[in-house]
Amino acid sequence: MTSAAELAERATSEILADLGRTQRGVVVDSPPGAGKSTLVVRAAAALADAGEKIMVIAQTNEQVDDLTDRLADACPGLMIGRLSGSDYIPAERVARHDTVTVSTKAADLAGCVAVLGTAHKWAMTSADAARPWAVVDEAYQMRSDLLLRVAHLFDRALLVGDPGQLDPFSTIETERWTGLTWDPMQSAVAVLLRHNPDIPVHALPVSWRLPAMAAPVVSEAFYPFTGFAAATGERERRIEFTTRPFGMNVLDQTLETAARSGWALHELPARHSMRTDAEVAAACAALAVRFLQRGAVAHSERGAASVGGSRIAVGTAHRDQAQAVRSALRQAGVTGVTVDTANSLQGREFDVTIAWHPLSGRRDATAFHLESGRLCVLTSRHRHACVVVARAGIPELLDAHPSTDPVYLNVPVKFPDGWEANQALMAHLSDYKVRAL
Amino acid sequence: MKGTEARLARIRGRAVPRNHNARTIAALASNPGCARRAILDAAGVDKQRIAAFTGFPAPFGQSRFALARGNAFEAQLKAEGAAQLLALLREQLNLPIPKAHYDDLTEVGGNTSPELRHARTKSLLLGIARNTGDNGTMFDHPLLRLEVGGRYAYLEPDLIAFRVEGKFSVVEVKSFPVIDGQADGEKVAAAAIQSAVYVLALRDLLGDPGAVHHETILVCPENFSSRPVAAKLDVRKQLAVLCRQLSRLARIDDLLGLLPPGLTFDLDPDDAGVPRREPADLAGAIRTVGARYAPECLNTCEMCFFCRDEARDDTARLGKSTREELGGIEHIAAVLGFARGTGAPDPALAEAAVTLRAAARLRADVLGEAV
Amino acid sequence: MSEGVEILERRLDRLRVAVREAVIAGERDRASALRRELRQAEQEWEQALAQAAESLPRAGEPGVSGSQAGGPRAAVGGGDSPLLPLREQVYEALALLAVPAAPRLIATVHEAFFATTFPGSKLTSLKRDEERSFRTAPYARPYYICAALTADLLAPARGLLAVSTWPMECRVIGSLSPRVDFLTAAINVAAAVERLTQPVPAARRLLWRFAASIPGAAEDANRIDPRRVIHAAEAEREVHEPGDREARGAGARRAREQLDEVQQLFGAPLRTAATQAGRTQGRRA
Amino acid sequence: MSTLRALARVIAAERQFAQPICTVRHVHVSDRPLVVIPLALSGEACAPLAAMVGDDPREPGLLLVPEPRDRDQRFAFAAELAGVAGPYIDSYAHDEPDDAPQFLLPNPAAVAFIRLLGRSTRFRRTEGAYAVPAAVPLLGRWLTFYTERAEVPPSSLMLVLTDVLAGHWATGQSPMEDQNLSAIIGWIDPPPGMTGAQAALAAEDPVRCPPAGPATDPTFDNEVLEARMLAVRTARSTGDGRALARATARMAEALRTQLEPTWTLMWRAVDLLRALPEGGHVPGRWAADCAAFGSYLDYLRGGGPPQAKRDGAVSAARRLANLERAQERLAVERAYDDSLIMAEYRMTGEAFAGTVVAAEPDRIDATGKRRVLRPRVTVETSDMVLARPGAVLTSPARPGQEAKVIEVLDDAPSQVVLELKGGMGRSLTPEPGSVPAVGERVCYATFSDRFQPTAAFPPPEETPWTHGGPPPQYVPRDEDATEVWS
Repeated sequence: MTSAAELAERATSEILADLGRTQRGVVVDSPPGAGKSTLVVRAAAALADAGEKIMVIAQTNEQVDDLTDRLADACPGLMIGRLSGSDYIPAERVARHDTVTVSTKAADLAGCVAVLGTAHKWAMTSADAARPWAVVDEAYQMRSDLLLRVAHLFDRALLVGDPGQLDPFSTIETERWTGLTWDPMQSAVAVLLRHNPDIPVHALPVSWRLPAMAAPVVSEAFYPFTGFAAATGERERRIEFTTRPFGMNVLDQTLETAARSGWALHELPARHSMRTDAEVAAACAALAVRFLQRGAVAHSERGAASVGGSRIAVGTAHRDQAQAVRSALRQAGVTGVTVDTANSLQGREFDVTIAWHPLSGRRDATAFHLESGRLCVLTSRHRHACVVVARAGIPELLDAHPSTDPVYLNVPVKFPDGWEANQALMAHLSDYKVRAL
Repeated sequence: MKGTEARLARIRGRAVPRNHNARTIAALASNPGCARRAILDAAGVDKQRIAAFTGFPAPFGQSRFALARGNAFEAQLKAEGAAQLLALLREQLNLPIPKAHYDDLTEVGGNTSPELRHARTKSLLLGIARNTGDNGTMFDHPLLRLEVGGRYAYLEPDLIAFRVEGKFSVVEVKSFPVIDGQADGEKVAAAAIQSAVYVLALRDLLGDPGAVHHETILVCPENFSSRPVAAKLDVRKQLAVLCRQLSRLARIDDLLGLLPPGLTFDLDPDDAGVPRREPADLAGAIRTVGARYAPECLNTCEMCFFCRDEARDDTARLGKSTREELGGIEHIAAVLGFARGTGAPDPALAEAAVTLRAAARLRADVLGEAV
Repeated sequence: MSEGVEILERRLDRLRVAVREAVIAGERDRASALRRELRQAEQEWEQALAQAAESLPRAGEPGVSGSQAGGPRAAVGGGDSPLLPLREQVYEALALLAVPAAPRLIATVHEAFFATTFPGSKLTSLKRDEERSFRTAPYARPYYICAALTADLLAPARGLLAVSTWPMECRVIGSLSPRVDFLTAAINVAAAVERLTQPVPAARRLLWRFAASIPGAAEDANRIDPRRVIHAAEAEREVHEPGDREARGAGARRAREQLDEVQQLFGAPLRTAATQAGRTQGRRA
Repeated sequence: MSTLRALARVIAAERQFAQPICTVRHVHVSDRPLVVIPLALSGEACAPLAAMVGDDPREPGLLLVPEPRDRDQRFAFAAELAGVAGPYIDSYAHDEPDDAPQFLLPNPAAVAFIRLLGRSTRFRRTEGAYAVPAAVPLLGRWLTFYTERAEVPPSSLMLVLTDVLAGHWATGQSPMEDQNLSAIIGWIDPPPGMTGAQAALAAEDPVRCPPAGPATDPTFDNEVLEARMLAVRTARSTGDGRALARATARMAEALRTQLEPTWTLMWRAVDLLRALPEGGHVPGRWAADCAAFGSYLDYLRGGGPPQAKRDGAVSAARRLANLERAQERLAVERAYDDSLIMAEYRMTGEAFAGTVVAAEPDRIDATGKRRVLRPRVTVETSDMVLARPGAVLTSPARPGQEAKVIEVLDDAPSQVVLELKGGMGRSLTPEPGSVPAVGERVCYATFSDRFQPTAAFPPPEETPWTHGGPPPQYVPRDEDATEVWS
């Protein structure tokens, strides 16, 4: 049997080999935690080695800083440029590298072999900053119109991203561009492939992040066609608690279930609620607090480490829900736990995540709340355990959901369907349900 | 199932059961949470009739101009052995030249009985599916059959199934236009789910899901002309939706269990067929089956005016997004009670109460008058 | 305008409203009763109008800001009454096509090449009349307008008319026959267009209808060459002909063996479903 | 939909009358708008049947297509519409116009119809095969220009009255039912003796209240129109001119009964809107509309080709960017103009209103190189405050001034300490009134009406390979000009 590492290595070398052959580019689909950043850094290093000047395009300053830091570590001698906006203050992890030059002007960085910047910054750069190769990170979250603004800067591109996460969106509702191959609202990958169907598409086969309990579930629900496996084995990841509770309240039951199986559904009584359901917000906060109180320790292939606040995240669908959880945490005197919307949690990794189910307490499901990418982000950020918090009644809500979405000609059907993905995940979670009455 | 069938027959009463067709099967997905609709459909009740009888006739009608246009477009495509459709399939879907067979299944030797036509369709298509030779391309008006809630529904499709490379495809002819590559999303959605009904029925007939493409072909007039244009529709999602709804119909017993035992929607006709039942009495019987009204029903369900009237004091009639903003509170009076701070305290709704109170305060603050 | 007419018009308006209300209320019986009343009132109105018109001098036309760009059309049907009986006109068209054809195509062909037209709907009763005539006095006429027969059941093929003097092979329809006949018709129409001494727009429109559905026959309705249509149609027909000939030949043999004289012309009644199914399988095997 | 609007709907349902959701009007209403009510023949892609058009409520102009399936008559209709709309547009066609033609349509379906009418006429040619009058393709371009502007959120060049009314009043019915012009006006301004709810219910009877189109009521089609169309056709085929005129007049009469009620409703809607005070940013947005009108006028005079059938990659991206910016800007302007809209943001914590309880108007910050005027004020509010120290806020009353949050005391009511910068004159003492005084009601929002610059896009001829490469240059084609319209 081939080990996970070998599988991943084989996929990477095939990708790197394709880079040498392609006329136009390569697309790499990367499921959660499959080593996307590692691939970006390796590809960048390989291209630099081959004497190419490259640009790296990421979507946020945070992501650019991460990649800059990792590339500088991986290639100690490489001259690296960090292209930035005028109000950018270099992060410590960028400033500590002697090989990294920070500038707002691409011309200042002309001598650097690799230059990294956000897509928005690159879009404001003139054509003389062009480079033969671009590596685009989080390409499924980049909108087609943004790619249009940077595409004149490179001849060939490696686009890397997670197709299971959220699609880019617009505040404008219009059917004006449906069916056009260059519909500006689709993702950068979609537009590229529709115009260049010969571009090879690879998929990374192994998730280093998701534990063995999570990978098959997430793979089946959100990546039905490509699929992936966990890099670690059945019992390699586990959570233990350094304290024992007096008695066993529902929070502890949920924690124990999550620690034991990697999943828990913390189910509150069925009720139609406001979007900022105070009880759900309180439960999310209380679970996070309880993980900290109980002194959770994560055991993994990396050894044992205490699960501190920075290793826990609470994910929500809406900003006001995140607000509500934050204020509940503030009241409990807890800081350091990441609380954010699915959109903001994309690309991030924690030991434990607590997910406020987007359909909790709702009377009707909307396309927004059913979107498979949202649920996928919320349930695939964890290395050890994911606790889903929801009011009872989601299966019934799904059952009653009308299927009346419009269908547009010449628009590729997107899989998985949000309804199916939700159904699949709820079916799985029903085995790990803890009723919080 | 026997007991269920008897129960449904009693609910329907003496009226002739309404048969399902592709349109009504497709409509199963439009409000699956509505028990009233599920019961009425399962029992084959004529919804239009009972809605009108209770004083809430459905707001649907069809213009003869639209009908005529639809019929003329279909006739034009199918004239002379579907010559125009064949040219289209060749041009846009690369149908090879030798594939030009045309079998008319509209009638069997002048007889149009559904059983006979279905038998003929079945023997012809099965014969062809089992035979590897290229001896069938277009099949005009095949008569298919699908089990819906324990009864067979005959599907009278205005379609031609065509077969190439050993696989059947479903062609759906619609008369709404495709203009510069775009068509009305809702109309395409309706066409897609209807095609999916045919795909399902055709798979059922052939006993082999792999024998029918999940891509169907939609043929519409192009731009402002009556020249046809074809588009492929991937109906995998619609197939999943349909299978789900059909399996729900099979579970109709769960719903029946909740209803009063003697329930019937019979109109109690006299010998001349004139109903003797009091409309108010029928309305009362209908109300014993819970509905899930939403304004979207106004586009899809014959009972919509009845249910809207029933929901006049509910937030449901204000639309889904309004109700969502009101925290899902069901009654208009309750919302206003909370907004004015006069509502009975209900811990389950405490949060909604706080929000509504705040909204009322802001509104009063700006308008200078209490809400 | 006379007072009576106006009163009638108001009554018509009221009735129309009442019909619409009944339709909307789902009261089908009341709607049909009202429609009957409406039709009667309309007739009265027509009569009143005719009387009023006779008693009035020709007045200027009332102005409506309406577009009538087309202007009054050349009279269709009403003006030129047919010179020949309907069956002979149908025969003319069928003889030109030389294949079984649907009423609508027959009417179009006649309009294009013989300059008279009749609604296709008139032909529905023609076949019945012909059958009655044949049963009364077989072969009394030089030809009959008869049915085409389906190759499997030897039943009348839906919506097709043929000529009794054609060979049976020509009147039997297998699954490739509609295409083969379409191509044959195209060839014959093209040949007829070629024979025309002066351009007839209706004939060229008809030819374009055929050509547009034949690969390589023509690109454009305005530049269409009958020779090229014939060439393209023959090329495609060659592909289908062997299979078609076989099916038609087998069908024709069975027709001659199994059917009586009337049935050979007007089709066999339907047998039981069982024999029918067996037959179908036999044909396909 | 915000909670405040949802609440307004509930109140409307209870009181049986529509409730305001704005305190000012957010659209421009012209002194002389052109009302257009199109009707279409059912089942066809774009077959005009009739229209009522005009800029004077006392003079409804009826246009009729006696044989809607006839291509020539369709173009004749387009020419007639151009005969009304053309001179109307021309009356505004000055250099750098300070006013512009405004089209009023009843509902979104009417816009969709007008868009298709523009699409089917703008490519036509005035000579050669299928020639049409010059006014027809010109009308097509204007209709296309106007329907494209109708997609731009802040534009008032083409108003859809159901949408505009629904944007200013909440009814006690659903947004879907608000698409019925007669029903929504019934809720807002019912006839004497009726509640809004009753008027809306009455509006659903297609016999008494003909739909505003473009689709006609099926029972009208089947029971009235079909017979009258047939009568016209029969009269035409018999060549009896008098009978034809009479049949045509009767058909026109039938359609007039379908259009006139909507015509009256349209002008009632105009009156309802005019009665509202205009929002502060409306003239600015109208000026932008006039400029857009002027520049399209110049473009036409310069002989530019008709609008493309579909957007190319670059124009789609550019249009999207413009729409997004315009929408964002409109949202802010509406909140700044309208305290009831601002209340929706106060509800979510993105803005708060309160009273100034303390002020240091002369406060000087001397920590930097230069002494600068940095007054501080403390605002007491019972609104939810989400802004945290460091956030920069703006007040609609003083848009040029930044207010940095220094401290938030989260008691009920909350107190927010703000430090002000800008908009106070050049000296170290603030100009009178530039700093809010103790006791003043103030409102601060987390958003301001200052905006990002427009995004740069490549020219279409440099469309990159990722988006299909440069598109072929548009050359007017025969095919477009002679396209079948039947």
